This record gives sequence, C-alpha cells and structure tokens, in this order.
Amino acid sequence: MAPRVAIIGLASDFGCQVQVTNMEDHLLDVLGLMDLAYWQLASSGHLPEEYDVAVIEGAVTTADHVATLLKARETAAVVIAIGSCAVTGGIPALAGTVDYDARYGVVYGDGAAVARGRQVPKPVSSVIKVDYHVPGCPIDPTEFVTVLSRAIMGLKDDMPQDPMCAICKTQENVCFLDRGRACLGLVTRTGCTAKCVTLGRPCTGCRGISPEANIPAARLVYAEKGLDPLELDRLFDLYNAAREVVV
Amino acid sequence: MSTLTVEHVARIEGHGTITVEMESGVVSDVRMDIIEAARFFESMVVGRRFDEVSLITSRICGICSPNHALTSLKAVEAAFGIEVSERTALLRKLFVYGSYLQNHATHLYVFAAPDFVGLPSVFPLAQTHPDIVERALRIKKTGNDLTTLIGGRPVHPITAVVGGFSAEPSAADLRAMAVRLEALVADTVATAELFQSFEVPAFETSGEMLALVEDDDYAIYDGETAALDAGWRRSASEYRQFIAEKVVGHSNAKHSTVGDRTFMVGSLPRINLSAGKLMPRAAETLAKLGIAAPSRNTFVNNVCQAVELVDAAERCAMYIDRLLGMGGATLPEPFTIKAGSGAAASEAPRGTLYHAYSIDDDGIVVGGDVITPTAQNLGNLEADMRAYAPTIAHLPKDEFILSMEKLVRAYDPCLSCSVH
Amino acid sequence: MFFRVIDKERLPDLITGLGTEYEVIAPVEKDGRFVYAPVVDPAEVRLDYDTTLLPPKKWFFPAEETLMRFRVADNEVLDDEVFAAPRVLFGLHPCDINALLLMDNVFTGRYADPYYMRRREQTLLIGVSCTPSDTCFCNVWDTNEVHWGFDVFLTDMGDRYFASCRTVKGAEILDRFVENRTVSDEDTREFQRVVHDFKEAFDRTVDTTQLPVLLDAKFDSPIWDEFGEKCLSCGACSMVCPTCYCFDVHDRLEPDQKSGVRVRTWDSCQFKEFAAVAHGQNFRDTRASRVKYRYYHKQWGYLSKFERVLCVGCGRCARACPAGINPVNVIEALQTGEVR
Amino acid sequence: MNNTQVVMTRDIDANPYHPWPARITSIMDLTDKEKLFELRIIDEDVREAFEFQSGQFVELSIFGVGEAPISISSAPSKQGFIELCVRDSGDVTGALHAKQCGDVVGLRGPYGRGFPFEDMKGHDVLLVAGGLGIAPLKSLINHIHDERHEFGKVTILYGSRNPAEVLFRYQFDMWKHRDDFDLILTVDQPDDTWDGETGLVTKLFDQIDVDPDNTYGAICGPPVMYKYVIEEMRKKNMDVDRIYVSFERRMKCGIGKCGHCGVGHQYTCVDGPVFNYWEAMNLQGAI
Ligand SMILES: Cc1cc2nc3c(=O)[nH]c(=O)nc-3n(C[C@H](O)[C@H](O)[C@H](O)COP(=O)(O)OP(=O)(O)OC[C@H]3O[C@@H](n4cnc5c(N)ncnc54)[C@H](O)[C@@H]3O)c2cc1C
Ligand code: SF4
Ligand code: SF4
Ligand code: SF4
Repeated sequence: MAPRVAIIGLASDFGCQVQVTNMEDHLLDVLGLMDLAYWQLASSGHLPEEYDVAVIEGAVTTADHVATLLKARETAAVVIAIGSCAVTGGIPALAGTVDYDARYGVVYGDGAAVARGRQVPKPVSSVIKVDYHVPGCPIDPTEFVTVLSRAIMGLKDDMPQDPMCAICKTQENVCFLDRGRACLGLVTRTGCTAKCVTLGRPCTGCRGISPEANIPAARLVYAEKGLDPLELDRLFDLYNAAREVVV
Repeated sequence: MSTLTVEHVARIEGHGTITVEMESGVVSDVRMDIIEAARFFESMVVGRRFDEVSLITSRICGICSPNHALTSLKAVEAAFGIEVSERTALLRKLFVYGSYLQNHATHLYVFAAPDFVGLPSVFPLAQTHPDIVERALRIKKTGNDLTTLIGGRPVHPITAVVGGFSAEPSAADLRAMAVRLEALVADTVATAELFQSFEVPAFETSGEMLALVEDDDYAIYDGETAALDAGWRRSASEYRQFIAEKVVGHSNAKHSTVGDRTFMVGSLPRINLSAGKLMPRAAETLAKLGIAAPSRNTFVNNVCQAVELVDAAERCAMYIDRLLGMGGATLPEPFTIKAGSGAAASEAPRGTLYHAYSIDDDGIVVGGDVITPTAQNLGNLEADMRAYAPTIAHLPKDEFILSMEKLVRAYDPCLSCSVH
Repeated sequence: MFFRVIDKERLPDLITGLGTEYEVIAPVEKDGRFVYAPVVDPAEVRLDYDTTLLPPKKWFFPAEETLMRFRVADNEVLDDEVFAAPRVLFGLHPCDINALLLMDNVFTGRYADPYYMRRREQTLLIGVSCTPSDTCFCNVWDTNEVHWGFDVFLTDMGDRYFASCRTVKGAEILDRFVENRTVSDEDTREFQRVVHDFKEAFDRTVDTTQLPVLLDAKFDSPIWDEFGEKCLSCGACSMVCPTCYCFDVHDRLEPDQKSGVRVRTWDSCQFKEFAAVAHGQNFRDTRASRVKYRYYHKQWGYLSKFERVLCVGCGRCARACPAGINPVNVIEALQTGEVR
Repeated sequence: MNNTQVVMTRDIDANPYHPWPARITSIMDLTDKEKLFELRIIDEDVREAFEFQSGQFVELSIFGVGEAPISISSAPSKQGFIELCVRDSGDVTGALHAKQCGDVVGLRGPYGRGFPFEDMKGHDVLLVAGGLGIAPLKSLINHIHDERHEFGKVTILYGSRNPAEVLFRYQFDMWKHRDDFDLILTVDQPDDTWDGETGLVTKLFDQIDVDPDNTYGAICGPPVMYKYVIEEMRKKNMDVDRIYVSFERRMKCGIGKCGHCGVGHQYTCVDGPVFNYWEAMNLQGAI
C-alpha cells in the first residue's frame, strides 16, 4: 500500500514545495509512489488525523509551529525535513541573530500585535526528532525524491556528509580562494554538484555545515589567502545563523 | 451572530483564513486573516552586505524569487549609481518572463483550474484530461527551463548579481530555447481559450488599478507607476509617496492604499494600462476573447494571466533573437561601494513589486523596505470580499465557501510574500 | 620507435586532421587555468599550459559513470554496455602519461575493468614536452621522462617538434595528417640538447630514500596529528590527482522506482565514511589517520604491489589543497620531524 | 538456452561488476538479527564453475539498494549451493532479510584469499571465533568435518555476547556429542538457560592444551578481539606464521579497485580477507 504523505509548511517561502512541482517530467511518477494525504499548496482538504510520512518545509517561528510538529511526530512514522529553513533554520534564522524582539517593531512599528506566539526561528530538529534531512535552499527535487523513496523503503539517506570542494574540483572550477574571494565550499555539506561555484558565485553554505567540516582549519585557510578568518563565520550566518558556533 | 471560517485556504501560496461574520442571515463582516508567520526580511537585511541582499530577499517568495532578486538588485544598483549594460537588461527581462511563464501556468492550472472543473486538485485531471495537464506542465517547464537557463535554477537564482550576471547561457542553448518558446505560443493560446470557456461571475471591483507602464514596451522590468482611474504617472522609486501601508489587527501582512482607495495590481491592471503594447498574437487573443480593456471584473484577472502567457512566449522568442544579434557583456563592470539609498520597482507576475535599501560606506545595509504585490492587493481583496459576499449569501454553505475561495484565488495571492 | 620532425606551423594540420576521425581532447584555457576539453578549432589548443585542473583520468574513468542499468522487480541487469568513442588525447605531459600507466596497473590485469579498458583501447595519446612549474616535482619520481604508453610524443625544439612514434597507429596518423620529414643528424643533436636542458631545469630536491621504511617507522609520529589539524577532509587532493583511483558505488532509482542505474563516483580516502564499517566501527576515524593513509598507500601500499610510488609529482594536489598539504611537505616533515 | 541468456553470459564474463542472478532456496532464522540464506546461482554453467575456499567471500547485490561483501558460510565440499550467514546491519543486509524464499538476488565472486586448508592438513587446528566471526569459520569447520581424518585435534572456541546471540547452535549441539571436535562456547552475559562458560573468549585458553609445533590457528571476530586472542596463542608458543586472521573492512568492489578496504599496505579484498599473522603484524594499523 502506498504510504500516506502529508506535506506541511511552516515559516518559509514555499520554494522547496515549488521545487517538488518543478520536476514536471517526473511529477506524476513521483506522485504515484504515494498517497498524497495533504498538500495545502496544491490541493483542497485538511490535514488528516493519520498519515505515515510528514514532509516538513520551513523554520519554526511560532508556538503553533511547535504544536504542529509535535503532532506530526506523534502521527507520522517518518519525518523528513526539507530545505534550509527546516534543516538549519535557513534564512528565517537570520532574523534571530540579534535582538529578535526588536525586529517586530522595525517592521510593524507600534501596530497591533499580530505575530502571535512568535519565537526565535529554529530548525525542525530542535523541536522533534527528524529522520531524514534534505538540505539546500532550495532543495534539489531529485534529491528529495531519492530521500523520500529511500525513506519509504526504510533505507539510509545515502547522502554524502563531506565538504564541497571535492565535487567542485570535478567540475573543474578555478577555486575562489585562489582568486582572493571567500567561499564556504570548504566547510559546507556537499551534494549539490557545486552549482553556484560552477556558475561563477562562491558557495554560500545553503546546505549547512558539513558534519566533517574542520572550521578552525578553514579559518586558517582564509587567513592564509589574505581574507579575514571571521568572514567565514559571518558568511555562514546567512543560512546557518541557528548553528552552534565552533571555536 | 454566526461566524464562518475557511482555515488555510488551499491552492494559494501561504497560509490564510477567510472569516465571514453573519448576523441573521446577512453578511456583517468579511476578513482575510493572514496567519503566515512574519520572517522580518526588512530588518533581516540590515547588517548584511549589499551583495547578499538579493540572496536574502529572493527567499521572500519561492514562487517569484527571480522577481525579488532582480528588484532588490536594481535597488542596490540605484543606491550605488550603477547602470547595467543593455545586454544585462535584456537578459533580465527574459528572466522575468521565465518567471511569468512558470507562475501564471502554475496559478492557472494548479491553483485556479480545479475550481472550475469541481476538483480538489489538479492531480485527478491527469487521469481525465491528460492533454490539459501535459499542456500545463509544458508551459510551466518551459518557464522553469528559461529561468534555469539564465539564473541557474528555477527557484532562487544563482547568477543574478549586482551589476549583471556571474555567468551567461550559451548561444546554442538560447537558440534552442527560442525554438521551444515559439512552439509554446499555441499552448498559451489554448490556455487563454480554456479559461475564457469557464464562466466568471459578473462582479466589479471598486478599487483603483496600478501598474508600471513604459512608452515603448509592455512594462515588466522597468517603468513608471500609472494609476488607471486617477490617470497619473509617477516615478516608481517614489512609491513611498503614493502608497500608504498600514498595520491591520487581523493580518501579519500590512494593507496598502493609494490616496484613500484600496487598489489592485497584477495582470488585469497591467493589461488595462498597456493593452496596446501586447505582442501581435497576444493582442489578437485578447480581442478574440472579447475582453474590453479596461475591465473591472476581478475574476478576469485569470484570463489576463493567460493573455500574458501568450505575450511572454512570443516576446521571449523575439528577445532571444535580439540578444543573439547584439554585443556587449553581462559580467558586472567594477563599481565603487559607497553610501546611498536606492529604490526600484518591477512587475512580478502578481503585480508591482517595490524594494528600497539604504547602504553605508562599507556596503552594509542600514535599512530596507519591501512592498509585495499581494500586500498591495489585500485591502482591495477584502473590500471585494465584503462587496461580493452579500450577493452570494443565499448559496448553500459549500458553494458560498467555494465562491469566496475563487475570488481569493482570482488574485493569485502570495501570502508568505505579503507578510515576508 | 620511429622518429619524425614536424614544423611547428604545421601542427594545426595534425589537430584538424585528427578531428575528421576522432574526438580530439586537448588543453584549453579556462578562467586563467587549463582543462582538457574537446576542441574543434586548433587555435583553442594551448600547448603552453602548465598543468590542467583535472588530470586526463577523467576521460577513462569519469568522475561519475553508469556501470549498469537494472530492473528492480527481478534483480536483472538490463544493460551494462560500455560505449567508447574513438578519441585522441592531445598534448599530455610526461607526468600524465606516466600516471595513466600507473592507473593501468589497477584497472587492467586480473578482474580487468571493462569501462576503463574500453576507453583506453579507443584512445590515442599524443604527448608533448613541458617546462617545470612552481608546484611540480616529477623529477623526484623520474616521471618527467616517459618511454612508452603514448602513440606519439612531441618534443618542442623551438621552430619544430621532434616526434617519437611508439605505436603503429601513432606513425600512421602522423603520416596521414601532417607534413613531416625524417630526422637529420642535426635534429638528433638538437633533441639531445633540448632534453638535457629540460632535465637540468628541474631543481626540486626531495630525499625519498627508503620511504616505505620511513613511513612504517614514523607511523605513530605526531607530525600526522599536525597534518590532521590542518586538513579539511575536503578530498580535493584525491579528485585532482592523476593517480587516485578510489571509487564509491551507488544504486540510483528512476523516479518510478522500477528501474535504476548502478553508478560509480570518484571517492577519497580523506572522507570519514571511507573506512567505516557496520556497528559504528571506523578504521580511520581521525583526520590524522586519513591524511597518513593517503601517503602511506601512495608511497608504500601501491609500491608493494607495483614497484612504483603512486605519485607522478604533477603538483596538482599541492595547488588544490586549501591547507597546503602535499607530498613534498609530507615527506620533508617525515624526514625532519617538523611540519613546515 | 535462449538467445538473451547467451548474450548475458558473455557480458558477465567480460564484466567483473556484473552480478549473477541467484535464487534464495532456503532461509533459516538463527537469532533476532542473523539469518542463514541458502542461494543457488541460476545459470547452470556458472553454478558448476563456482569453486571457492573457506574464508572467501561474495559480493551480494540487491539492485536499488546496493552490494555487500559476505563470507561464504558453507563448506567448499558442498556443491551447487552456497550459504550466507547475514546480520541485518544496514541497507543491503536489511533488504536481504526482507526477501522471501524463491526471490532472486545477485552474486559475484568468490573473492579474496581463504584459509590455507591444504596446509592445515595433518595438523591440529585451533579456531577462535567471536560473534558473527563464526560465519567464515563455519565454512572451514564444515570443510574439516567433511575430511576429518586428514586433521589432528580440532578445537573451536566461540564467544558470544549472550546466549540469544549464539549462532549455529543446531550444529554445535551435534558436534558437542562427537569426541573429535572440542567445542567450547562462552558468553559475556549469561542467563538462566546458559550452561556453558562465561566471560571473554580469551579466558578459554586456560582450558585447552596446544601443541605449539603442530597447530594452525584461525581467528575471526570483532576488531578488538584479535590482539588479545593472538596474545593468548603466542603465550601457548604458537608460530606467528601458523596463525591466520580474517579481517572485515569496508568494500565496494571486492576486486582490488575501489580502494576502501586498504589495511596497512594491502587490500583486504584481494590480499585477504584471510591474512597470515606475520603479514598482519606488518600491516600498520591492522590489529
Ligand atoms: C570480507 C567480508 C566478509 C563479511 N562477511 C559477512 C558475513 O558473513 N555476514 C555478515 O552479516 N556480514 C559480513 N560482512 C559485513 C558486511 O559486509 C557489512 O555489514 C555490510 O556490508 C553492511 O552493508 P549494508 O548495506 O547492509 O549496510 P550499510 O547500510 O551500507 O551500512 C551499515 C554500516 O556499515 C558500514 N558499511 C558499509 N558498507 C560496508 C562494507 N562493504 N563492509 C563493511 N562495512 C560496511 C557503513 O559504515 C555503514 O555505516 C563482511 C564484510 C567483509 C568485508
Ligand atoms: S571554489 Fe569553493 S567549493 Fe570550490 S574548491 Fe574553492 S573553496 Fe572549495
Ligand atoms: S599525489 Fe599530488 S603530486 Fe602526486 S600524482 Fe597525485 S596530485 Fe600529483
Ligand atoms: S586537499 Fe588538503 S585539506 Fe583537502 S583532504 Fe586533501 S589533504 Fe586534506
């Protein structure tokens, strides 16, 4: 029997859900793998009481989100977090770097307090146990389908954990560090074929910090290349502000 | 008093709830509660470097990210006084149209069409009307492939940077894309015909209509803001002087007014203001559909999106030809980082999008402001809902709800965008 | 061996001629560095290149390749055909040719690898002489000279090339595609002078005496910890190395999950998972142990089987490693007990 | 044989990565985590040509999931089938556990160097296994069993974590009643039902007599075990080059190319998995 899948959005820009619809050639095949129990973006209907797989997009920024997640964890056998927002806190977590409460005033002035139960943005895994992560801003839809199908089969995600430089080398890019520009590839989790670097833009760390990253060594590399070692940390805030900083 | 709520209206981008208050069978109030969580983008960019702004703001919306990226780039360029090359501007226009193709196709087929055929989603259509679903996917895919060709991926462009592009598509790839776009015109015309065949309620909005206009082009990347009823044209970068935003109690998105009127932005206002600038097939389609611009029927917005699809397919093929024939570069020229402020506007698929930033001497952002199309539309949408609800109050509850949802979806609202 | 002389200005004819029958791969410029890429126009070819970003191995053993297509339902192989187009690799430096010979030891012989072999059989190699760069140290391993493994080798003698043809095929293409002449005494004298000067031009000295013994004796040396602290575990060194051949294998399903492909991708012993086995055991858990393994294998493991070290001194890893770790400073650190 | 099969056979010959289809002909639950699978290669010619030594392994292939190296557990003297004793410890092994009798999987091999069966003949044999390490040793034991008259004293020491994890109990019960096999079982954590020894396998060395000039040793178990068992063997004055160890390392190809199984300056897949202890001593980081 096809597993019942619910796609649930928290604080996000829906980009990862859109990416799922963006695999036009295979969308129908992919939908054939599952019984789509809930997808607010594409279909009418309410979040059902029972489903097997919860796919979560978005960062946790309100008390409602926390409640939704606790319920999802109770209901679903498998929880998959997709996209930087859900995996690392992503761009939303950038708002949490300094004085989160003041930001409300900056945007809304003294207006009515509508942002009920708001919290400093954080990743899904800080609230519930997450079984599979699909990192990236946005996700790569093929990677999502691979992880989803492996989750359904009960397999490990099979995703590499190492930093990005290796895959960047296979693309024959001239290293940004050698061109005097900061790049986060040397500490960012690989798996994206170094797309940004290949298209002329340094890695910005959207896939999160590689569990194998050697941050102190990377700071030294920056210094060696004439960059400010702390620039590494500053750049990392972009998608990883909710991380624990390694000294 | 009874209250009717439709929580998490489906098939729109973001989370919103319709609340209708009835007093002895008469509609007394209608609200669109936007419960989408605020992410505070305007304060988030503060303290970040100028070249990160477009990366950050493109995450306001995963559906029209190319538009946010470009509008913020233009604002930063305005602050630094950077003029981009003609080639860059043309490539950027193509980029915007890629977004149009994918956005309009998604809205029309995935979000709106199920309403008209009485289905919860587009997926069952794959069984009953595979040709329609395949056509939808073809248009959407061409749009995505065009944005990918230029920006590196369909969502959150990689290559669009301050001053130009970090990489440019090859001539061969562009040429192949032009061929696909020409072939797509037939699909877009069929789309317009399909939507014309759906019955739309006779309903007129009372709001003003705003869109960018240019003297010699259908304005999407540049132009001045024009008001349909008031008849004025003003510099878009002065948007703060003609658009007033206010915080309302029930919505995390602010509401906007122009003068003291609510107003509408999007395909309908654009066609109302620039019908004469449409490409031939698009103009022909518009005429054939019997839509007399200006129209005030909000529901016609869907058909106008379809007409814009025709225009986009034709126009992009022409732009690619022009691009292949012209010289110039898109790699950014060196520029000086200096303190300054800049504002910019462009037409996103859902309407005019404004971004403004102040930057200090070190290139660090000190202030930011964004008004999204949906935020501009919300006041008007609520006004429409208030006007429309009493006229359908007699319908059974299910039909009443569906009709209200249709009205909401006619605006193609993007709620996470509107809150941002 | 059969020798010929080609006027420099005639060389483009050779490339154009080869292009009529082969896919020609040659060094071209990319963002200020060089890559081996397919060329159509001889003017793109840059024989003055120092070294390429990736070595030629990618044309025989691509960074990612499909081994077979399979069907899930009955665990059946649908297709494992190895397709290789006739190709010429033009402009290889001696180190890169020597590196291919080292790769051959692994991929041919017992359990010959059909994917590598088929491409190897279908590819002609045309070498060209080089000049030492800042990072190369091929002289340390004697890999700045190459005696076989190519079809034609072109030695630059200013206005002309001294062409050594090692294979029948090599002689044949030379005669067919480019005007050439037989070698005069003067040419031979000039050749001797040029190669002598070439050898003289290398001044890198590294003491490699009894390296295997040194590696064994210094197995527990703290210098490895120092390298471990610097290493980013990024694997860049392995990717760019012309002699690194390790790979990983993954099964990838099509979106309908009914069929799929088994692919292999380049791997690196610097990655943590590389030596991990079930139940949490990892034989090379620390960065230090992994950096050490790379050198231990290259300069002792491989040597124990094939009597050569698995390095040709091309210096690519030295350029690619963000942390500046490379064979020269590793060997020197082993010798001196100090990481420079 | 029809045409398609002919083509396939040729391809397989040419391609060492191409697995042979093999049918699962029997599955026996051994413990919670281990099952014994009997497999039969479908192609008759290949099946007949499939000859192996105890200690060699195969690459087991489940398309869509991957491959895993697994020791052959049955004796080479058994023809037409092979047995694999597999612990569910991940993707491939888990997928195998989910298979039914009659399902088809893939096999390639046999690979690697096995135990020196011929050399061992005419000598006493001391086999020491820990946990799943019994899997390859079982092949050797069965092989010795089939040619029992060729060997001197045969002693088997086998340690498990707890009684529930003891593998091949049915066989051991049988051997226990024979007087030509000395089998001593031990567990770290006994329960009420346990009537064997308690403690680490090294403790059992107190109970055995070894003729140092005439005994071959073979060890297979978890990585931590080797050092201590070898120490005990050395205390009994056994020759370093008569002690054999079988290693487990990560492997992707099984044929000396992928590089994962490197141990010291050797590869486990082609130079091992069975190494002579003298060799193993010279493999840095092996033990
Ligand atoms: C020569 C040899 C003989 C073996 N004999 C047996 C046997 O008889 N019975 C048995 O149950 N097991 C045996 N193993 C171990 C078995 O191969 C691994 O447990 C198995 O490969 C794990 O694969 P998996 O896909 O099930 O697990 P995976 O999902 O791949 O991984 C589980 C963990 O095992 C590790 N791993 C992955 N691939 C391998 C690999 N190829 N080798 C070792 N560890 C790996 C990884 O670190 C991973 O974290 C043997 C291993 C070797 C090298
Ligand atoms: S450009 Fe970035 S990802 Fe690529 S090698 Fe350099 S640091 Fe690594
Ligand atoms: S180890 Fe370094 S120098 Fe030696 S062959 Fe590899 S990349 Fe070249
Ligand atoms: S390139 Fe350098 S930093 Fe990266 S893995 Fe190799 S030795 Fe370590």
